[in-house]
Order: sequence, then C-alpha cells, then structure tokens
Amino acid sequence: MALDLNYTADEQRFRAEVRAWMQTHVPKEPLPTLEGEVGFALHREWEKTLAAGDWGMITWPREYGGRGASLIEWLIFEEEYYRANAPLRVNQNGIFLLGPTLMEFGSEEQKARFLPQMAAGEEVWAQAWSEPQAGSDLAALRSTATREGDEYVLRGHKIWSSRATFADWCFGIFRTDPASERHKGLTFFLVPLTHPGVRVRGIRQMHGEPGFAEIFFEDVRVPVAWRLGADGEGWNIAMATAGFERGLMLRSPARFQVAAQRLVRLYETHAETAEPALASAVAQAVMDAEAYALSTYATATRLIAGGKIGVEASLNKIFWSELDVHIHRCALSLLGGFAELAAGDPAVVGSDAWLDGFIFSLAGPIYAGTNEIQRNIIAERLLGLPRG
Amino acid sequence: MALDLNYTADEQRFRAEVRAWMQTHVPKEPLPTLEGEVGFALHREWEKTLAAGDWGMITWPREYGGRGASLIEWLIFEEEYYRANAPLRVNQNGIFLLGPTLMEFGSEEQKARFLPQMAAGEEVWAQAWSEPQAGSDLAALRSTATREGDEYVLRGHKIWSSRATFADWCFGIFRTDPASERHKGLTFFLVPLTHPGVRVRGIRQMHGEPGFAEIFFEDVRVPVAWRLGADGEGWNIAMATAGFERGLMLRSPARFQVAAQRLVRLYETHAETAEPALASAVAQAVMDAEAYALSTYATATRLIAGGKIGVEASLNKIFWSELDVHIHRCALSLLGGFAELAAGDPAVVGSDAWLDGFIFSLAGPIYAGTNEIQRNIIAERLLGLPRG
Amino acid sequence: MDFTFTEEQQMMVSAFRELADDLCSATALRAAFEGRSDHASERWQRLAELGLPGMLAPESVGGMGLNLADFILIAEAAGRAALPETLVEHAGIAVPLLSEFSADARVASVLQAAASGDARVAINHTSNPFALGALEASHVLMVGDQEIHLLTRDAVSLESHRSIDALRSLSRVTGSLGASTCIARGAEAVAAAARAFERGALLTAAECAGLCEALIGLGVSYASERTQFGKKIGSYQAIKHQLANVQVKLEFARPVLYAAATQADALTTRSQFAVSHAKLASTDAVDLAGRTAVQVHGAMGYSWEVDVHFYLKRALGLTGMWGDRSFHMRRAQHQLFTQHLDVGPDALFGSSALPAMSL
Amino acid sequence: MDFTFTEEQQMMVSAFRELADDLCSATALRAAFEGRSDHASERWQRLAELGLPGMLAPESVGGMGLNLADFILIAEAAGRAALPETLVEHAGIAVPLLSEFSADARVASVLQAAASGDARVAINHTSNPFALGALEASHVLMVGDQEIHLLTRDAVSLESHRSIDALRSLSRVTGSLGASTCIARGAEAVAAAARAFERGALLTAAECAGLCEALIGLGVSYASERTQFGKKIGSYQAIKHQLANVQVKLEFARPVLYAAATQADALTTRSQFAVSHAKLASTDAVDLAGRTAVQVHGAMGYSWEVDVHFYLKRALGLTGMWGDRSFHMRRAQHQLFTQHLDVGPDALFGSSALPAMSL
Repeated sequence: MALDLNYTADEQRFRAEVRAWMQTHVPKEPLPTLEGEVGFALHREWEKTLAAGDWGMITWPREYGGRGASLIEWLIFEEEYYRANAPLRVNQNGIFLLGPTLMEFGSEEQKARFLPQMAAGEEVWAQAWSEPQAGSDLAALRSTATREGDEYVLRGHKIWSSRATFADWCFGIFRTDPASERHKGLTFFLVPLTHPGVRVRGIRQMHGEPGFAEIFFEDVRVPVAWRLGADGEGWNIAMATAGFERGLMLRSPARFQVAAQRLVRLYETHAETAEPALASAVAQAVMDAEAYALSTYATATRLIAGGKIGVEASLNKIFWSELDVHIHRCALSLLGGFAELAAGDPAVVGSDAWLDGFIFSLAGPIYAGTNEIQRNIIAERLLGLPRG
Repeated sequence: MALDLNYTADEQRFRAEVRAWMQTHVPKEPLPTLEGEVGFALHREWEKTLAAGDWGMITWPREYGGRGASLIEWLIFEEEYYRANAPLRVNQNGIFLLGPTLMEFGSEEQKARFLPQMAAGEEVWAQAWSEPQAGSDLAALRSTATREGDEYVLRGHKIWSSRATFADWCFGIFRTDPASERHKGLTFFLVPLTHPGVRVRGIRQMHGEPGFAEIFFEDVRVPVAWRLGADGEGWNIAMATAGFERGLMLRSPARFQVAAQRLVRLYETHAETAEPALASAVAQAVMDAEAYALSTYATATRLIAGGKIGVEASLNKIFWSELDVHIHRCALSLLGGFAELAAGDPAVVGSDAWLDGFIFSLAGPIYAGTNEIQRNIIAERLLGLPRG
Repeated sequence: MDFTFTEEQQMMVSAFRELADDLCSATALRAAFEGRSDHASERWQRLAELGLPGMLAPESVGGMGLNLADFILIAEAAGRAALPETLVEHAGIAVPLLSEFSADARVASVLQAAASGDARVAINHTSNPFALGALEASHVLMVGDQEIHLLTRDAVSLESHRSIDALRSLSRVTGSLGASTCIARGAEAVAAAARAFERGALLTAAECAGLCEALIGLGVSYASERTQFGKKIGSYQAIKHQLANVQVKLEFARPVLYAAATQADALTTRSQFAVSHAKLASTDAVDLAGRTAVQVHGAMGYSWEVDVHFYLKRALGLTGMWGDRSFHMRRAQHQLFTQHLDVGPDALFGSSALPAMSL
Repeated sequence: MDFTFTEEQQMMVSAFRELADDLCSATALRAAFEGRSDHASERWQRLAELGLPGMLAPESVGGMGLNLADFILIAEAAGRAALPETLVEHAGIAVPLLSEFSADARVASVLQAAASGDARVAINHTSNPFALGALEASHVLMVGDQEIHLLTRDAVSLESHRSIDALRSLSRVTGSLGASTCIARGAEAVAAAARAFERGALLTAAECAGLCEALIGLGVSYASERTQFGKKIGSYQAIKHQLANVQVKLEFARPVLYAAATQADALTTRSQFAVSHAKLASTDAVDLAGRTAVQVHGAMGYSWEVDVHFYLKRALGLTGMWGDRSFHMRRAQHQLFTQHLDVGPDALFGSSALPAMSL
C-alpha cells in the first residue's frame, strides 16, 4: 500500500535496538570539538566504539563491515543517533563520500582493502579537492600526477581539506594528462597523509581551531593500486562523490530535527522577552526540519524502489544549509546579550553550543558546492533554463 | 547648524497653508482609478484644481507655473498632500519626469511652450520608451526617425506606455542614425498622441483596466521644434529622465508613510487573530517608510547644498518598491479570507483598496528599470565590482 | 513505511492532468475569466465521466471508495490547471462529509447524485467568510458550530460577493434551518465539521502547490524565450536564482502535503500540526511563485495579456480559505509551545514513538 | 531643516578615520586579536591626542563641548575600523553621563581626567548582562535601577567572561556601594540611566553601521580579485546582487542613525522609537553584511586567514548590548500599538506636527 507512513514491526524493533545501544554507549558528556587535536582523538575512539557495536556504516554489506540495513533503517538509526546526542562522525568523508564511491567505482581489491577499515573507524579520511585557484571551479585544478612505470608522481597544492590535519588518508583528483583542460585528463587517487612527500598544514577556521588544512604534494610516489577508476576518469568519479555529498546521507534530517527541538526549548525559556516574530521563526524552524525529514523519507523510498538521486540533491543542499543558518540565527537572537559568549564560558546559557553552531552553519551554504552553484544547477538541469 | 531637524517658522507656515488648502479642496470621496476612462477625466480635473491653487508643481519657477518652492517645502507639500488623501497625480510623467528634463535640456521656446501647460494640468504626458524587443534593454530599440527637410518622420512601435490611452502627448527616443547601434544615434522627441499617424491601443493591466498602451507610429511627421536636445543626444537625455524617475521626486515618502500608518490601524483591528510575526512586519513597515522619508530629507538638503543625485537613485528604487510590496503583503495577510475581494465589493474591510494596492505594488520592482538592473548598477557603479 | 504513490494513483492523476490540460487551455481559461464563454457544464460533465466527483464516496453509492491520500494529487493537478470548477471542494470535502452520514436516507440520495456528478454540493463552513461555488451548486452544506444542515440550492438565499478571481463565485448563504434539514448535531457534528476543515485546509494547500508549479512553468517558458541585452533572460543568474528558489520551496512543500494527507482525518495534535504545516508551506511557496513569475515577465507579467495573473489571483483566494496564514501559524505555535507537541526525530509520524523504555 | 553635517564635523571624522586606519591595519588587528602584541595604550594615547575622549565633555573641564550628533560619525568610524578600544563607551556614554553631574566635585575631577584620556571609564549598566572594558578602565560607573555610583577600578571586583571577539573584555562587576560612591539617586538617576541607555543603543548601532561598511568593502575587494570559471566572481550577478542588497540596507540605516542622534537625549516616545529603529536597522544591516561577506569569500571567508571574522564577531557582541533585537522590536511595537505613536508623514521629526486647526 502506498503512502503508508507507519513503521513496520521490524522497523520498530530495529529502533528499539538502536535506542538501547545508544543509551548505554553514548558518552554522557559531549566530546570536545573534533576540529581540535584532543577532540579528534576522542571522536576517533567513538568511531571504534560504534564499529565494535556493528554500527560503523549499517547500510553497507556485511562483508565490508556493515549490516546490510535498508535506507529506512538507516534513517531510524540516524534519528536515534541524534536523539541520543551522540558525537559527530569524524569519518564522514570516508563513510558517506568515499565509501559509496568505492562501492561504485572501486576494484574488488580496493573495496576489500579500504571499506572495512573505514567502517571499523581505523582509517579516517580527508578530502583533497580544492586548490587555491580552484574552489567552486573544481575543473580549474592544476595539481598533477605523472605516470612513471607502475607509479604516479603527484605534485601540487590542495586546500580547504576538512580535518586533514589529523586524518590518515585523503582522496582527490589530479591532472594526469598535462595537455588536457578543464574536466578532461583528471584521475582519482587515494593517498595516505603520512606518505613521503605529503605535507599537511592546518588552517584555522573562524572559531580558531585547525578544522581545515592545506596539503602539499611534493613528488609523492603512489602505486597504481591507489588509483580509483581508470586514468582520465577522475572528473566523473568526483562528480559522483560530490553527488553523495549533497545527496541523501551527509546531512541526515534528525540532526536538524534535534536542533529545532532544542530551539523550541530555548524559546520557551525566553518567551517573555522574545520579540513576536521569533515565535513564528522558531515554529518555521521546526516545520522546515520536518519538511526536510519527510523529503528524505520520500527520497529513501524512491531509492529503495530503484530510483536514483539526481539534480534534486541540489535542492537538498540549499534547503538544509539555509535551515541550519536559520535555526542558529534564531537561537542567537533569543540569547541576546549572552549570544557572544565563547564556548566554555561559565555564563553560557544552557548546554547547547549555539554560537559555535552558528559559525559552523555559515559554512553550509559554501561547502559541497556553493548554494549559488546549486541554484545554477537547479535552474539549468531541473528547470531547463538556458546556460549562462 | 548642521543636522538641525526642525522646521523653520516659514516652513511651518507653509505647511499650514497647504493643509488649509487641501482640507478645503481634496475630494471627500476617493476618485475612481486613473487607469480607467472616467477616473482619468476626474483626475485631469483635479490637476486643474491644483493648478488653480498654484500647486501644479511648486518647485518650478513662477514663470513656468510654479512657485519657486524649496525641496524641503516640496516634501512638506507632499506630506500634506498624502495626509489629506488627495488623488494620485495623473500627470506625473509630465511634472516629475519630462518637466525636469525640459528644464535641463529644452530650448527657451520649448520650456515656455510646454512647462506652463503641464503645471496647469492642461496637457497630460505619457512615456514612449519601451518597445516589444526593448524592455529593460532600452538601447535595443528599433523605432526610427528619418530627417526630411524641417521634419522628422517617425516609424515604430512603443509599448508599456502608462496611461497613454487617455493622455495628450508622449515623449520618447527614436533611432535617427540608421547605421547606429545600441546607445548611439538616438534622438528625443515630443509628439502629440492625436497627431496624424499615431495610433494608441490600450493594454489591460492585471486588474483589468487599460493602464498601459501600445503606441504605433506610422509615418508620423513632426517638426524639428519637437526634438528635445540635439540629434543623436537622445540616450543621454533619456538617461537623465530615467534618473529623475528613480530619483527624488516620483515616489515621495509621504505616500508610504500614510500607507504604513493605515497598516498600523488595520493591524490594530486584527491584533487578536494575527500571527505574531505580523506585529513585527507591520512595525518594520513603519520603520522602513520613515527610513525612506529620512533618506529623502537627507538627499533634499544635499541637493539644496549643490549636490547631485547619482547612482543612489538605484538604492531608492529598490527600497521603495520592496517597501510597497511589503506593506501590501502585510495588509493582505491581515485581511485573510477577505483579501481576495475585488475593489468595490460591499464586504471589503475598511475603505483602503489594499488588494488593488498590492497588485499595483508588483509593478514597482519592474518599472523605471527592474530591480535586477538597479542591483547591477549599484554593484558596478557604486561598489565598483567588475562588469558582467 | 512507504512514501510513494501506487501505479493506480499515478495513472489516475495522469488521466486527470491530461483532461485538465485539455479543459483548461490558456484560451479556455481566458474566455472563462472574461465571461466570454461558458463551458462550465461541459467541463463538469467531462470530470464526472472520469468518476472524479465520487472518488471519495463509498462504492455502495457508486463512488470509488478511495481516501484523502488518493485525492491529494488530484487536488494538486486541479490547482496546476487553475480548474474553474469546484471539484476539490465537492469531491474532496463535501462528499466525504456526506459519506459520514450516509446512513441517513436524505443524505444517501444526495450523496449518490454527488458521486455521479449529477448533484454539485457547496459548503458554507463557519470558518470561511464566504461559501465557494454556491451559485453553481445544486446543494449547500451549512456547517455550523454545533449542527450540520443539508439544503437544496433553491432553499437558500445567496448574497453574492466578487473575488478578484472572476472564476471564484463567493456567497454568504442563509437559509431556514430546522429538523428537516439537520443531518448532524452535537459532538458528531463538531467532529465532522473539524474533519471538513482539515480536509479543506489540506486540499487548498495542494491546489496552491499545483498553482506554484504552473507559475514556475510560466516563468521558465518566458525566460527561455525573451531576449534582453543580447541574451535569453533565463541565462542571467538574477532570473535563474529567483526561479530556483521557488522550486526549492515547492519541493519541500510537497512531501509535507502527502504526509498530511495520510493523517488529516485523525484530528490529533500531530495531524493538525501536519495540516497547518502543509497549508503554510504551500501558500508561502505559491506567494513567492506569483511574485517571481510577475517579476520574470517584466511589464508583460503585470498585464492582462499573459496568464500569470489567473494563477496569482486563484492563489490569493485559496490562501485565505480554510484558515488563513495567521490561523495556521498560530495553531502551529499553540501546538508547539502550549501543547508541547513532541517534535523529536522519532515523533515525525506520530505513531512511531516507542513506549518509554525501562532499561 | 538641514540634514547635512558641517565641514567641521566632516573634518573631525576624516582625521579620525585616517588615524583609525593607521591604528587598526589588518596586521595590527590580527596581532591584537591573537594576543601577539599590545599596542593598546599607544592606541589610546593617539586617540587622546586627537581630543576624542573629551569630545562630549564641557569645555570647562577641557572637553570640546560637542553633542551626540557630532559624535555619531565618530562612532560609525570606530566600528568601521573595528577599533579595539572602548572609545565609544567612554566618550559617547560615560563622559556625557558624568557631565550631567559635574557640579559634584568627585565627578568633576574624574570627568576632567576622562576628557583628557588620563582616566578611562567603563559602564556597568543594569540593562547589559556584562560590562565592557572594565578590565582596562580606571573607573567604573555602576548604573543601577535607582542609583548611579562612580568607583575606581581598584574598588570593584571583576568576574571575567570570554566573548568570541577576543578584543571585547566582558565582566560582571561588583563593588561596595555607599554614600561615598553614589553620584545620583532617584528620578535624577533614573533619567540619567535612561539617557545612557539611549546613547548606548544609538552608538552601538552606529558602530554596527561602520562594521557593515567594512564588511561590504572586504566582500567587494575579494570579489574583484578572485577568479572562478574564467571570470572575476564579482562579475556574476549572484555575487553582485547579494552585495548590492547589503548596500541598500546600510544606506537606509544611516539617515535613521543621524536623525536619532539629534533627539536620543529627549526620552520621548518619538525619540525612543527613533533609537530603537536605528539599532534594529543597523544590526540587521550588519547581520546580512557578515553572512554575505563570508559567502562571497567562500571557504576563505570561513577561515581565520581573512579578516571577515573580526568584524562579524564584533557585530555579534554589539548586537546584543544596550537592548538586543527583541528588546528594541518590542519597544517599537509598544510605542506603535499601545502608546499609539503618531507616525503620520507630518510627525516624522516629532516637533513638526501642527496644532489642531479650527477651520
């Protein structure tokens, strides 16, 4: 029966199982930010705890460390995960981006080598996409990979690599055909960040932690086995990865539902002094968070029925990133003169890091393709407007 | 003394004079819309009543039918005009746009011939700018004027000419140099709408009245005396006219202040049922209307001190047009199920034509250069960003 | 958990969209709007042939016995076509209401005629300032605070009012109400009236989503044809991004509509929050769509000559009915801040929350 | 009626802008923010040389005897430079407050030192959760509900709090208050405290307008240099229009600020509406400016490496002080809907309304 928005008994049982596990295992106190060294290490530990409970990446096949769960079960898992206030996933680049990419484009050897390690929380991955002159315009990249026998020699300079300062491996595309331009002649590589010739330099983010990094590749020799897909196929693979990034999994709706729910509580303690429009803004935040969740359920059932995620990933990206900014702006408005307090100050209201969350939300409309670019994609590919 | 925001005794006396006159002369019942035939005729009568009181265009020199008033007095006049709920100016094209243009570019003969007739309300003017293929992109126009002896022969097709259906004269630019392109080779003409070869066809607006018209020029022979400025100087003159349109005078702030004031009253009668954000939206409407008024006073004193209006006219255009839409959207929200009632229906709430006003407000972000174009102008000429 | 429509549902709506495209061509709409033609009875006939008036009536009276979730896409498609007929009110609100009282012989006969399309039923509901389509109806349901009455059109007096949408006939309806006209009273009437209200809010929301789609389509077509400054205006980011923003709003209104359709009849705090959400999301989307479509068309959009204004005016009317923006926003806030509706991620579908665990 | 600044006012602010540009270069700001240098006392010295601390003090104590309208452009320029020193609080709020009580010998001596810059006065005002700059001050004004006290910095205890803007030192201040510290009580104190609040709201608004200008400037510079897809990003409408929208907001905040500056001390319904309007308009402008500047810079804008965040963080702090957005929006609504403030076009400047006419 269609439009049956009730969970099956199995799904209910699954939820109970997740809830019970989270209740026992989620750290009682929030971990320090994963953008810093100490916090990163603790988050890495948490990934191993998750893996020990078989929760590393539940939708993956069992052979790669998953449990072959359905997308509906994944959504339930996420709901319980955020409901339990569990730590952010330090390996989101691996499990949500490179994982699906490997599943689609990797050789059997590569899948066997990398996926279980990801799911186990043993190897944490960073992206190596952007370059100083190639941000939104990824095709403008200049880093090269030169074939020499059974190896490639990588040279270049990547930037805005989230958490690369503390991660183990990175993935990115390099120009293998020196005569090529734009989207052609690019190849996808996997490189350990500890490999000879790789140098990582942290870049501090607005809040002062080195959440970004630059990666310098100085004559880095990598075996052909670390090439993902064929020589010259890098752009297509990277675009698929970027689709995963904007698509279903990276921003699970529960994250925003929990934030909106906390916002309601914050509003309730400030209702006497809040200006009237904030009541409506907070209600809107809840509605938008639920709209995003409903849309995700709709997409998930469509995927289960054999559908694909296409351009609508761009709609998602705009919606959740603007929602996240909206939620946090509401919170800062409610906090008034307390909004500016740095995280950890004893006078901070409640236990929610609204200010850090606000600053983090400002990155949303930028990364994974700026919202301006997403609007171009929607206009051109979904609505069919002429190219600029 | 600078930043002295008090009216002088003379300014106060002037206000009292305007108020007394308006109290006696403004029609007790609102006139029918000036977009229709009957309403147009009544508004034309009103222009004559104004002129009889010497209020046709107060800032013009006495010799042209004005009273040499200062810009501050003009603002006071407008405040009292809207406060008295006086009719819209059917000859706004003449007095606010062509008037200043003639003052700057016209010959003495032209000024003497046209300005007093405008101020007297005897001749009502229409614009003839746009063409079917040249809307926002005015330089793409194709209508031609061919010099033959002491005459020009005009041929072409103008459109979106507000109120031309009932007006007496029109002004517009025509291509005099057939080899020219874009902004060059254009010349500015004044043409009676009753002249042989001129054919006017009304275009109904969204509300059903023929507020727009097309004007067809079929071998229209006009004397050189009806050319404004030199041959080929049309673009510069038209740009000056457009500057007046966006600039100080066409949308006097009092109009929006009165609308915002009425919105406050409407809110007060709906406060019990209005959703909270409307209280803030209404307050914002008042603040924005006052901001626009203050900005206009600032510009007026700057002009009195010898300054010019430049690119900031584009800022004005965006601000008042968005404010007007905002005010009317708030009103429709407050009216709820009564918002859709057509003007004149006996169940319409209060005496304000909010729905007509809303529809009219939708034209604001379009005419006098769309707001998209104004944003380009601000970005390129005020902020100095590179051209597209 | 399945958030897709069945093949049958999709086929039904495809058939209806095809018919509606045919009945509501730009020319036909324009003629109707300007009062130059009246194909109203022919259009109603064609709708009836497809069985649409009786979609939600029980099979026992000749209906299809379907439910609100089956009808939601039909309402959306009716909006998209700017269908002049009050199909949505008749089939989506009046017929289900009558069906609740079909044991009453007086109701059953009207319901049978309503299901076939032979009768057309308008609703005068206490929450709306005007009744829609009473002028064209054969019967009027008078839904008051405590009682529901069913009268023939001849038995009521109409005071006509003019909507800016010439295709919406508005009336204030009065009639002599008594035992012979009363079909429900007391708690039963209150609950039925409340369900009618939820369906009204939900289905007008769906119509608004359809209008929004139509307005985006008009904007996209025009922007793809119109040239300014040597380029199609649709190639400018200023135009692209405005239209993309409307599409985002529409895309995140639709799943809300569909989810609300599965629960609107439940009259729980959660279901009412879902319906209010649907009404707000769809009316906000069509509001932005209307203004954007006008802006993209430039002066043309402000004229009578293009079709934008038909859709914009329809949306204006629908937005104020079955609870205006203020009503639904206030209700949602009441549910959140006073009734403390659970909005945790496990509470989205109401039924999904686990019992409190004793671990 | 004259809405321009005098040549003297403009020269004063030019001189200050020049100095501020010098004192607050990107390098200097960055060093101060990161605690790598402390040129604070040198900066204060240079400000004092220009006579800025005493601008609003009477000439009898060595001040310039100017008024709030003279100071408003200085506050704006201080914001634009992201000046780390609390010049605005000292010279624009504390000194005028002290000046009201200069007949008191205890006050007069502090005022004299404050005017020359030898003393630095912080304000602990009941309407702010924290006092700004008390750590660096020589004196603290304790402004309570019914009394105002003046204490030396040594006589109070500070509980430090950390702002995300490392250049804003926040404290909760306590001290032993008694007759010897009290400089005003009762109605006199209440009025002086209220005036201090209005000045605080107005001048922080002016700082926000200055920050907004700086953020637009950063966005424009970057967009004019950065190339993507073969073009300067500033040539894309998506970027242009975002920056143009911020400029519109700023442009219509400024005259509001200036008009409020001429009347903030009056404590009338009209003057308070004007001040709340100024605070709302400027903080809304800088909020949009901050988010836009980050967006225009892309990932770079989110990093510590560019200066955007200094300005954005300062604005966050200023927005919450001297009445946050909620306070001022609620106050404005109270004035409109409860006190029925006249907002007719003849009432803009308060004084302009004519007496009722008996024609």
